[in-house]
Amino acid sequence: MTQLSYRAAFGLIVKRDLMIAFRHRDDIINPLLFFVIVVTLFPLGIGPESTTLARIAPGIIWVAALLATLLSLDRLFKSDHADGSLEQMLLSPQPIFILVLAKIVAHWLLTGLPLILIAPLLAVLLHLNEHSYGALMLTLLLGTPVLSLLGAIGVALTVGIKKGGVLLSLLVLPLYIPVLIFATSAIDTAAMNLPYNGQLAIIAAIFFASLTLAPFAVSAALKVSTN
Amino acid sequence: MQFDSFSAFIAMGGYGFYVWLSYGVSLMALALLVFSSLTNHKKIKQQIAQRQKRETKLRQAAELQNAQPRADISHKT
Amino acid sequence: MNPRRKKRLTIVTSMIIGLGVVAGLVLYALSQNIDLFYKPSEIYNGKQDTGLKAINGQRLRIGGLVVPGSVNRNSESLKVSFKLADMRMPISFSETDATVTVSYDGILPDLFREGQGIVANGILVNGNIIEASEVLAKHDENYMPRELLDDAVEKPANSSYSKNLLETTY
Amino acid sequence: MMWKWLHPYANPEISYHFAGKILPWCARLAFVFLAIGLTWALLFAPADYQQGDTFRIFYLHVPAAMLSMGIYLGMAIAALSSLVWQLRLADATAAAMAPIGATFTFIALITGAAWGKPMWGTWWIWDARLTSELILLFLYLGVIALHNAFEDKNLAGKAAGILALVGVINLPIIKYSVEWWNTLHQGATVSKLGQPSMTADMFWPFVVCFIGFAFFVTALICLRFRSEILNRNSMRPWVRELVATEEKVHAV
Amino acid sequence: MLFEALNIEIFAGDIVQVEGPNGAGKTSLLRILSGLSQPYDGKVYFQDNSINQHREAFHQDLLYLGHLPGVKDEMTAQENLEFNLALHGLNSDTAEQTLAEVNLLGFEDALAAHLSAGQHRRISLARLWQSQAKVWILDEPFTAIDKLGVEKLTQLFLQHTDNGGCVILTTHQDLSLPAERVKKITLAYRFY
Repeated sequence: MTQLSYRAAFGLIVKRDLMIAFRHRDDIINPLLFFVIVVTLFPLGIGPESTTLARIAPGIIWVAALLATLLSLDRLFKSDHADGSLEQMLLSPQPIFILVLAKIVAHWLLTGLPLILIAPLLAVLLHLNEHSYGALMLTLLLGTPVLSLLGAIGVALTVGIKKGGVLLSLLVLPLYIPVLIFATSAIDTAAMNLPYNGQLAIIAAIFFASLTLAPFAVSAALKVSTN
Repeated sequence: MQFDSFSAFIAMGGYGFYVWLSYGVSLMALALLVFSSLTNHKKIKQQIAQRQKRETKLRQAAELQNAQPRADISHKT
Repeated sequence: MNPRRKKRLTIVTSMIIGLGVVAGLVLYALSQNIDLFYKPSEIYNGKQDTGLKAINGQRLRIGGLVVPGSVNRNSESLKVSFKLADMRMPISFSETDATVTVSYDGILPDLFREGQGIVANGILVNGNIIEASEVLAKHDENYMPRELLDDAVEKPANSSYSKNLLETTY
Repeated sequence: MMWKWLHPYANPEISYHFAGKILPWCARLAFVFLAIGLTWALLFAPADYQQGDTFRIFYLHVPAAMLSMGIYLGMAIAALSSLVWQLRLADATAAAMAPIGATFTFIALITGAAWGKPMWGTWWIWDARLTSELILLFLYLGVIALHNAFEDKNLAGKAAGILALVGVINLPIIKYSVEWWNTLHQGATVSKLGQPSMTADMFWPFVVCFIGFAFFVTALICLRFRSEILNRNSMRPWVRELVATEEKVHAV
Repeated sequence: MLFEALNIEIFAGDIVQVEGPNGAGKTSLLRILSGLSQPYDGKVYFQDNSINQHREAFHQDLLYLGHLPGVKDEMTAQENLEFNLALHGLNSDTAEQTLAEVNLLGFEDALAAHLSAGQHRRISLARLWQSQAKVWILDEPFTAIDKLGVEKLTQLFLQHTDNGGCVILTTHQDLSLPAERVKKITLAYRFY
């Protein structure tokens, strides 16, 4: 019997998740649509005054990205848990954290990446300060993987619970707060024409910390949930 | 003693509202916590006792059934 | 080395590398002095480390000491304006200090006093005037009874600002 | 191996009775210390030169804030030892701590707001330390909610433990946020125990209050720990016997 | 708590049938044996190693099929099988022939969403024909399988055990195997 290399196992899962998602395109498009609609709601609710919008634009975009990610988290383990594939993955001779990491990467490719691509467009609608675009893209690039990584922990903990939806947001949103604070602070600082490397470095630190530790937390949580 | 009179003590140098708000809310929160911890403890004991009673009944029923001759059961079916 | 060991080694090394990167980034971030504050002198000369200057109409946060005698209250409304100077140790004010004017419409906090450190959020207008939307008083980490202060009457009102406080403010 | 040495103490029955023994003593000591400390704080401690009598909130706010973080740390350590050494008692301890920590976090937030209004001019300021304290409250609530969501309390303990450990990353953020951000919150007064930047007649009532609250927390942890133990071991003969005898006592 | 003081040893060549009424803990026992669930007390050993400490080595030699087939609706029958085989490090080139073994010839390209429950079950059972694992743990493998399929599976079990494997299964049907080949564990519903 051949032992699968880590890279092969990783690739196998990513490929499978991407294939499933592309056969079920709604799952990709709906959170994105939600993101766009939430962002457009703010000018309607607050009024079209451009200075006000410019001030709150970083917050709006980030909060909407956060909620859109939260909405898409269900896909991460829920259907796999429901049809038994999660069990099979946990019983495969591959290290669980590799499988988990692969699923998270696939999730980010399907949620985080589209959000990043569409964000500048929405920033234009919100009159974001022109100094802030770079900061917006950089924070999203470093921050959205963190959302997928930390979100996976929440999903893994609640996947066995029948009414886990609201609980999931209660668990995950507090974990998202540091990213939100530093990301918006970075964008804000950029708007004041000040350097924002500090905030960016902290988001990067959070990213690497969650990249290293989250897969282990998720595999431990999955073992509890499938027990 | 820092205060000359009881009313001065209540007034807290003009900040009475804030001081007494803090102390009041804290006291209530702690009292609630103690109360809920005590009732929780009692409830768990009650639940265990209840389950014990139910199981005793179940066992008695099972023993009763076993004591009856087998033929009885086949009659019923 | 058997493949099992080798795999385990890969995991351990990648974890160590990951956490090392985290530590490096945090250290870098701490050295970066994340602040959204401008000192009054920085309004004129630009930020100390970067030389960036605030432009008119820009939103900013300013922190400094209220210059004694500069507080100007409007008798009819809540409007108030005062001058801010850089915070320094020991506390002193001189004519040559770079000052900015903060105007504010609202109720000032109790701890707002002349010679006191405050932080204001607002918009820079007209080079050195800040239209504040919010004024917040900073209070220090020293607590002492009033009598003790009275004993040391000759001390200036705010000499109790610790060095630490000044450093953490800027 | 540490856990082997710990093994006799990890017996649920023994620790149940042990917690029962120290509980009344902690409760008594808490009562004495809190009575002395709070009277001292409210009546005899001098008013602050700048803040006047609002300073008396300090005696609630600071112990509550310190304990809220201390309890979270304790909970995370318990969760970690439960995951590493499979100690079920550590699980029960962590579960017992969560509601207590949440209450103290709540108190720290409320007293902070009531102190902030007259002093800073606002009930609430989105400053790093306050925000982190609020996140801490959310984390506590998440741990409690997750613990309640599982029927099987052994699984509940494990799941909540993982969440508590993930959330522990928040604690250093709280601690260093004052340095990271320039905030309105003053530096830590009490941490410099060698040379507190407050006078002795203000400092001692604080020490008494803090010890009182610490005993209070210990007593509550013992109480809730006992409930958790009973809940997790409800099938064990010793629990059945214990409950049965207590029922009889009640009946008489 | 479902059972206490349970001590079983299973050897190569054993076919073990776990019996008992609903709620007696058959599925729980199988999940504990496979390492999916943790027992409240006690340990499971595979070749003298605790399965918790040598999880990957144990799972290399384990094939577990639970109540849920683990078949994705969005993938075709063949893709499902290929993925499952690949995940266990098995060659997936012959997936098409294997599907023929479980009577799914002609359904290779059909999305699993369009297939019946019995066909889902067969997709997951198809792995048995390719498996090189020594331990097979099967929870109700015969549900929704027709008579011919049951016969074929039983033959496969015999072949597997003859080659030094072992099978642990639950089923409500009687196995059409010589009695001396099948060991039985009977779990009773526990009254307190």
